Amino acid sequence: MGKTILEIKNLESFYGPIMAIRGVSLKVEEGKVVTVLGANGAGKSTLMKTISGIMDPEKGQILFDGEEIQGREPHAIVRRGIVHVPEGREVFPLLSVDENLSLGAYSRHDRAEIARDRDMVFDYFPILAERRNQEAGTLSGGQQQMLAIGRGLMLRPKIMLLDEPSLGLSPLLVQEIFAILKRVNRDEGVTMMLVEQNARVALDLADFGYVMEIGRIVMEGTADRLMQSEDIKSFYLGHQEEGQRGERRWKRKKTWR
Amino acid sequence: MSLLEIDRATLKFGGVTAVNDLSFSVEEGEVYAIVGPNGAGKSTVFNLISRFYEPYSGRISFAGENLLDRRADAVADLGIARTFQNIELFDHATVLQNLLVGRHRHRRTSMIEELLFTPRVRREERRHREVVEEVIDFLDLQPYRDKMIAGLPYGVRKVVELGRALASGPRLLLLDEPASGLSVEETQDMRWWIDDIRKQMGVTVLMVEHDMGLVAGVSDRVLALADGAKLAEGTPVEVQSDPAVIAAYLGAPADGGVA
Amino acid sequence: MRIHFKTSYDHDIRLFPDWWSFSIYAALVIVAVILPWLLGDFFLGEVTNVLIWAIAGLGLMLLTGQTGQASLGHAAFLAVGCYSCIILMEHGWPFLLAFPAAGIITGLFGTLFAIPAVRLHGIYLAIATIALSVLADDIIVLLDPWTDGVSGKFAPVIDIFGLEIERWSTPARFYWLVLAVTILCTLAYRNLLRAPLGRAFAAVRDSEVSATAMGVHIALTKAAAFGLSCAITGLAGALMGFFAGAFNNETFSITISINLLMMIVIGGLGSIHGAFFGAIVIAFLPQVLSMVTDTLGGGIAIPGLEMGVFGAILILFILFEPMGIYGRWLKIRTWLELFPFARKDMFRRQKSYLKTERLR
Amino acid sequence: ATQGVSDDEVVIGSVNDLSGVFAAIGVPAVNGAQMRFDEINAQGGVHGRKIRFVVEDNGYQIPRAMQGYNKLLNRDKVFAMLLSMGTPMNLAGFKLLDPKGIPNVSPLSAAREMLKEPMHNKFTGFSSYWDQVQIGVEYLAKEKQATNICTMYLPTDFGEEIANSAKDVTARLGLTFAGETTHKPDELDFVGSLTKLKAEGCQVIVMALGVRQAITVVGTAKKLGWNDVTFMNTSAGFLSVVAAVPGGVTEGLYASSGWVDMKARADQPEVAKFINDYKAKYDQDPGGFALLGYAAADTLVRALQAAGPELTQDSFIAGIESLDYYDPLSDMQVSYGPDDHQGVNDVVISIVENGQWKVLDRR
Amino acid sequence: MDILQLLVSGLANGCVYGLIALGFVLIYKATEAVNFAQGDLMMLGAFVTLGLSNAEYVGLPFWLAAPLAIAIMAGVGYLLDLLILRHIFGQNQTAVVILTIALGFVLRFVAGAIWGHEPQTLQSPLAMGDIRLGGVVLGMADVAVIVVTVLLTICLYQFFQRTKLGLAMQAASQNQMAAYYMGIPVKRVQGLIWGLSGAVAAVAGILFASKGAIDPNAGLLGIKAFAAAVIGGFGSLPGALVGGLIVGVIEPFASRYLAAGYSQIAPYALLLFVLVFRPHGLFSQVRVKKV
Ligand SMILES: Nc1ncnc2c1ncn2[C@@H]1O[C@H](COP(=O)(O)OP(=O)(O)OP(=O)(O)O)[C@@H](O)[C@H]1O
Ligand SMILES: Nc1ncnc2c1ncn2[C@@H]1O[C@H](COP(=O)(O)OP(=O)(O)OP(=O)(O)O)[C@@H](O)[C@H]1O
Ligand SMILES: CC(C)C[C@H](N)C(=O)O
Ligand SMILES: [Mg+2]
Ligand SMILES: [Mg+2]
Repeated sequence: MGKTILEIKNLESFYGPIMAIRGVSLKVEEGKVVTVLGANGAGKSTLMKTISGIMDPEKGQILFDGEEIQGREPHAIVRRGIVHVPEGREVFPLLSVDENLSLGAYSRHDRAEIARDRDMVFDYFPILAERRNQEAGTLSGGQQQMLAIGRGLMLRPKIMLLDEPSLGLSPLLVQEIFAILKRVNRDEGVTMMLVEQNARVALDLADFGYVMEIGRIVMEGTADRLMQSEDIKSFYLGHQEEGQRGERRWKRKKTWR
Repeated sequence: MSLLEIDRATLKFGGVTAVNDLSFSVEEGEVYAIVGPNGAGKSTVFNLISRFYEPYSGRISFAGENLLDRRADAVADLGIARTFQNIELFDHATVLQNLLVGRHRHRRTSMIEELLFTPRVRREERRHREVVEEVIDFLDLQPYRDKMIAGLPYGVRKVVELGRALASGPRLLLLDEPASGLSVEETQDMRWWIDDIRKQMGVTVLMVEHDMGLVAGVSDRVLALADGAKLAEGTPVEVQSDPAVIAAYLGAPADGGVA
Repeated sequence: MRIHFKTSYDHDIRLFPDWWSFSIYAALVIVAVILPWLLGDFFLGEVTNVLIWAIAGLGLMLLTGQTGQASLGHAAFLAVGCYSCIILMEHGWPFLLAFPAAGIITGLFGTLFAIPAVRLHGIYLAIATIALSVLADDIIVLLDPWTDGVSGKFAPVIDIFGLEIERWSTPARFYWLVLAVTILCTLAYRNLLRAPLGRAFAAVRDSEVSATAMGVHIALTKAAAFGLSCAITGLAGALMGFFAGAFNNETFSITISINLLMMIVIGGLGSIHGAFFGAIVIAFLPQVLSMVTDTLGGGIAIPGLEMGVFGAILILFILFEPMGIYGRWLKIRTWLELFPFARKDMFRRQKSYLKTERLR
Repeated sequence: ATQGVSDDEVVIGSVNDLSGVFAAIGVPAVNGAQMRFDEINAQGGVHGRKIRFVVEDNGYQIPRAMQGYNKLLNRDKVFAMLLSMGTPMNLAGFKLLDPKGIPNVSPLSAAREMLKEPMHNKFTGFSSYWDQVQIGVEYLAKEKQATNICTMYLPTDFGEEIANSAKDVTARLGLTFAGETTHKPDELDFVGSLTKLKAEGCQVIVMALGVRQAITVVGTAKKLGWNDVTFMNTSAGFLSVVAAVPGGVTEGLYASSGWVDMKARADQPEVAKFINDYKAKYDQDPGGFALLGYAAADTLVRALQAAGPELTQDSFIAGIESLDYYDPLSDMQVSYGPDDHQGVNDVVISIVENGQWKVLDRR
Repeated sequence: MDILQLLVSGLANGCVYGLIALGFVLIYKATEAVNFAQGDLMMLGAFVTLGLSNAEYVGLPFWLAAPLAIAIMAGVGYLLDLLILRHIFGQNQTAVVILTIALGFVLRFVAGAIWGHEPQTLQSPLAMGDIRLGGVVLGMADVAVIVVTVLLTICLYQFFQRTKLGLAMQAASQNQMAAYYMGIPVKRVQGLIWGLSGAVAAVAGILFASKGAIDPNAGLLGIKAFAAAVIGGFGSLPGALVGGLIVGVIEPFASRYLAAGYSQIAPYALLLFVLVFRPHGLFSQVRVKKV
């Protein structure tokens, strides 16, 4: 057992009167990749937002390196090394690609290192180098996604929260992204928490997985074990055949709710 | 005559040629998919058809009519509806109201009548509502009917956007990455829906999609774009096995990794 | 806890969702009608004033709340409505014709202004309308032959089929007139919201791109919003003229424009209730303050105190509820409906974040 | 019973500008009046009635003013109005004062309309802007051998009255009306206007501007080296602060007004007492409008006294019409009569010299 | 000669507008909020300086009072953000507009209560001398305004363009959430910009008061400065200066050559004219959204 770097205890989060996270507890070990699976609206993004301080939890604790961080201002959390690559890119649309990347390094001061990291990002995503002076808002959807990931890497995180990093990327790039993530995880020891609709790729990369439904964790296990689970297979890996349409419609009603 | 014809269209943004002398046509009743690396110009093609961008050169015609003669808001009148890659819904309105806006091109009542809410307005409202309810049933949106868009999860919004386009009763449906952000299960749904849209409603579909499983499953023909120009065109199988497409776009064997 | 079941599409199309809310509004109207017997002249005058402001608020709400076009120049349209109504009456038109005509004329002015204004957004529109408001003052002076410039005009006595109505001599009749206009405007507003045009307004407000893609003609829709908004504002302006009795170029100053915008924001943008809540605050608060300072101050007037306190209270309102009084009202109502199951922290404000509005 | 009158109280109202563009005038005027009322109340009031002075802020806006009138008339039930601010607001107010016969005393507007028909309940304190300009221009035309008269004014009723009077007197005296410019209250630069007026050959410029602006205009003309021109203010700009601007900016500025500035007379006992009392009460130096407010309140008090213990509108009007006294504070003879509802008829011409207003002439 | 004189004094005035406009733009650039109290902050800055330096109040030497006033106003700006604006962080911008308008009411009241409603003159060394070049006269204050405005615009422009903090401010205005994701302390950064714009307001106030008298309603000038900022393209610092100069120059020419009654229309008519052809100002900061 490695050291637990991030631990969540009995977390509850609300949007006004709507309870989106209903008592979630989980652990992330240092240097590992943990994935959270779940249907639409299960609360995966909300969970990540609560960890990164973008939302305040109503109840529960978030321990990072043994210290409670729930309810803090998000920038304070980022400075501890928790970096969130959000769903839907969230680039700075009127700033250039270069400026966006510089902002990734906002809290860092080691110029040489920053320059190196920038080169690394350009190396991963050559198109960004080509477009370094283009306003980020005019990039194509996939290019913006690359920028968002690149910007996250510029922060030199201890732990990365990745919310659907492959959104809108071409198949080739999805492969590349996951290769990059694997490399970053292995070479730099960055811990990762990954939300991905593409469960197969996610479980491939991950060491451990959780399954969320309507704000709760309903299943957990090592990636290998989850990969074997029948439920996972049928709900997240897409094993049905063409003819099963009616059956699947019926089956969908049967979840863990 | 094809339903939609793009003829040697070119569009540049500063130094970037987003669409480069591109020609293709979509036949009535087919599902036509556009694939290509990020930044290939797929969304730009959609924006050209929607008349958000003016092409530098080239022609676009729909059912024999020159689209370039029309204003952007008059494109919908022809029966062209679309969704957006990044979801553009009316955030401070309910799902129902969003779908009803989709009916806007069928508005027949005048402002004065609406101010007085004459029986004709009421009748029309009911008619719009019936169409919209059909769409809601079709897309399983019942639980969300009266919810504000602002609080919906990403996947549901994608479906609502599809619903809004469908509610307008289109002849041609433009879908920009309909399955991105959807789970495997939801992607399956999307696939059935697109099938039904084409087969039962007789709507022609032009879609951009990165999920090759979906593309292969529903489309009749596929166009692969790279740097704004045609890389390959043909059946899904043909395109998926085209070496240039594999090199630029797919990377590994077509079904590898991506379901 | 009240639950209503929807059994047909008409539930959403009808004016009132259910009998309960119908009875509430009916009761409200009845109370409003018999009010002159319940209140003295002073309070009746104030209520009349609140209603006039509420009509003006409805006008601006249509533009700002519904269509997302913030205007800081609606006083100019109040002026157009007021002057046109009274000039027409001076030319012998009966009130019953001149009044609606004033609304229509103002609506046309609004549409005219919309021609350049539809391309403007946010602050650019705000400043254009401020400019309009400032210019209106000068233009009224320059149009002296019609407007009597700085010396201003006096409102004639309203005559509806022999029934004389005047703000000071027959306050109750004037109140009923204003009430009737209020109700009609509210109904028209409500009708609009449940009809295609109202939805097109919301569409333009939330996303111009996708509204266009759905076939909404942005410029025409905005122009319609301007026209309708100004028409209602014009009616309010005419009533304001009758209420004041005399008016000139300085009557409809930029301060009035600012108060109008404040009113709908504090009331709650985008809702009919908001216009009324806001009118109550903006139109009545100064009077309350002066009544309070009378009783406390012992007569010594502290210069500008009322405006200072007024400002401070507005600040508190916004801090307390940035979504306006209507937003708070909804929360209270939900709380009552859920009672006793509501949690007290249920309506705590979750952190929220803004994104740029510089992308159009 | 008469509205606003009880056995031990009489309620006087005022709709004034305490926060708007003319707050600089309304505030001291109200303070001055309040001071006079406090004095008389301390002495037990008039005929056993204390005076309660209720002031509503109108921010120089008609709708607010109408709210103020509604409150004063329908809620506070005032007996009379005093020092109400603004020509348009007063005119609007007449609509409801007249039917009730409520007296409107010394409005803070020197427009001639303040005495329009029905006149029996209207009383003004000082000469109108109209008369001030007539006499002022006549004086300056003779004094300076000037033939070209001009105006700079705010496009308000106040400004127009002055501009019209200037045109009228110019025509009457057979002089040339050489030019005019209008300004907004927020204008801060007058180089353009002055260049224009200079080009048009103006010799006397009658100003109807905000206080701050008048100072700037005179300063700018000096700066531009335009020295053969004479500026004249009316009572709206007849303030001690105008004379006292550092650097002698306003030196040589004329004013034609309805009273005599008190700075120069500060050694007279009545004036000294007033200045001291005002300072003690409000911790500020009194200006011309504080004095005006005090004097107006004094007129009202005297009228109440003259009306006798049986206070009705009629007895009050009779009382005020019987007044004829010398007011040492404003150094003016105040006299009313059944056909004379203007208290002071004098016009005083003053000039700024050594940071103070110096009286040159009075008629 | 006349024309030159008109031009020169127009430029000097335009710089005052430009200075206030800078304050508007600063806050907008970093928070996308429009501070309608900017004019009133300027008025307050002028009064604070006056209160510190005029003999009848504290009576400090001007060159001590001025920097002190700037510091105080920076503090006031920061406190306004800390005590008021921070509480509606992330809420819709119209709320901020209303809030700042209401704030203006309060500031006017406070200034009136402390310094009275009569116009007062700042005893400033800048108010004294004139500079004469050929036939053209320019007050010391005018020269100071021009120099300070140009310098300040350049400095602020460089600040936003070159420094990390400037970049972070721009980022915070474009996407508050993403700025947080980058570890930018968004609220503190916005507090800083409010402080900065308070300081700029004080500078504007000092220079404005040196050119003439001030009273609590002097802040109404803010509306014209706002128009100037919009003409320039709201959000652009050079735009604010250019817009200010345009409004400043058009005014004397309009009063010189147009008939009475028409001249004061000029700045606003010009504004509408500009917006018809450039709906987002000369240096447009608005982009078409890519979908
Ligand atoms: N701003 C909001 N206001 C109200 N409810 C919200 C809001 N955002 C999310 N929700 C609700 O919270 C729940 C969880 O949403 P969340 O976005 O975390 O889901 P998710 O698992 O990330 O889904 P997806 O796969 O679509 O991204 C959903 O039911 C959603 O309706
Ligand atoms: N307004 C613009 N200004 C400059 N460049 C632009 C603009 N819009 C698009 N581009 C560029 O044009 C190219 C095509 O963009 P487009 O959005 O069409 O790509 P796409 O094929 O949809 O990619 P993705 O799969 O990532 O969505 C991209 O390189 C993009 O950076
Ligand atoms: C006191 C005055 C300057 C007020 C001005 N006479 C007016 O009529 O409004
Ligand atoms: Mg999510
Ligand atoms: Mg795209």
